[in-house]
Amino acid sequence: MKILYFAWLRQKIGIGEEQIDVPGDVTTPQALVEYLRNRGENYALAFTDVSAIKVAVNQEFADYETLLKPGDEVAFFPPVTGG
Amino acid sequence: MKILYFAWLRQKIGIGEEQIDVPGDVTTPQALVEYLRNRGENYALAFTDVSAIKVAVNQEFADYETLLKPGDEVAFFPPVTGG
Amino acid sequence: MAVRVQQEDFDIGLELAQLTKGNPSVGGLCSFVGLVRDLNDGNSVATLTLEHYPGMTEKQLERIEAEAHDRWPLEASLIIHRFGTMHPEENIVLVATASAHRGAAFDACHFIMDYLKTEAPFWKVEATDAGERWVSERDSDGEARDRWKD
Amino acid sequence: MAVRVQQEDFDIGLELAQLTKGNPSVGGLCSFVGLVRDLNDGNSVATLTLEHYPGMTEKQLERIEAEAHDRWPLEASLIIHRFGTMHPEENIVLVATASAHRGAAFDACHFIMDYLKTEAPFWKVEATDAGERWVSERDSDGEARDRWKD
Repeated sequence: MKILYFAWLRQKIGIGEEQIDVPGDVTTPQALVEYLRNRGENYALAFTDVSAIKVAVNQEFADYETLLKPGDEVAFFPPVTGG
Repeated sequence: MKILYFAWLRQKIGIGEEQIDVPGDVTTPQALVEYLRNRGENYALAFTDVSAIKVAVNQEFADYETLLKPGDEVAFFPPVTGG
Repeated sequence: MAVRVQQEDFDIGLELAQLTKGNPSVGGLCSFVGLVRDLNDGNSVATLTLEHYPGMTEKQLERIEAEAHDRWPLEASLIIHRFGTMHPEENIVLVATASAHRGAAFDACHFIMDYLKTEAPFWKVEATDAGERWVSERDSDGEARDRWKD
Repeated sequence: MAVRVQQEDFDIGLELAQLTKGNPSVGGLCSFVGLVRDLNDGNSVATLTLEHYPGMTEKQLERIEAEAHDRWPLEASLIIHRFGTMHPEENIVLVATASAHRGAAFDACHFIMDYLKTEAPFWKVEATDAGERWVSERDSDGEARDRWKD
């Protein structure tokens, strides 16, 4: 699974993109966040409050209950501030 | 009194601007129109329907009951269509 | 704040650049350009000629611009309106408004155009395939202006 | 219809001229430019850096532009959004919409900006006199977008 982080989430985690083979029970972004939180202090800190973090699956806005498939691209980021 | 005509009103009357010494009882644009209608067929035709004609006094939108003073600049024109 | 009524064309890029240059408080710049169309009310248009009331035109445009500044926090604004004879694709009018935030810039620019359409003494006559024709006012223009009244 | 996401600046006059050139059906051209301000939330801003999500950004902008064409009769439209590091007074974004009449051009341009602000994956970080700071979303941006929902 390809996972991307943007803005302050990228800074807190320390990388912008990674490829992870997640366990079979990681079937939603919510489960993915739980899994990532256990990968290290940086992840746990970055994902302290997911209410402030948006998720996109395959470059489309999604919610934390969206079903994930192997090979999906999942991105986490703060609310957008372009324009 | 300086009187100006614009757009199709100017075309129908045949001039864009004239200086007229109006009689003392011409104290409003309404009275001025009555007076002008008697100056010739071209005026009568141009002022057939004043509901389609706007009036400005001293370069400000006015109505047909506005009191006129000697030396005022009175303009008649169709609804504006700029922009 | 600036109003210009002129026969010659204007350079949109240059005008917009000059409007915001040296003012780092501007976060949003909205502009509108009105252009001559080659078709109006079903007839093809060869040329469009704009006549205006010198003196009253400038007064009315300055009043509309000042009213926009009263209503919204603008950093800068510009109204340029041409007169004379023009061909399809030529610029007729440019309105530009600059503000810290986009909402004010959009609303002020739209407001100025809606008022200009109904309160600035310009008249259009078209040379069409059906002959010369004075352009009529549109009810929709009055309605667009009345939106801004409380 | 065109969307460009790029690091380099753009020439507003040139872009607007190209958008309407050769199309005499255009009667109104509305544009909006977003610029870097030197002050934000009380702090002076030295530079603004925009990060985005390549791929998703273009998809989202194209979707917003297509939605604007569904809602209004547009002759042409353009969205250019920059990324990278910029200084006050620099251009960030250009949105332009052209239509036969001004109402559609204004509304479509405003609509695109309001949606872009809330749905295009860009993030701003400022270098301020109080240090580096990620820009927060504004509630007013969500409200501006929700205006367009029925």
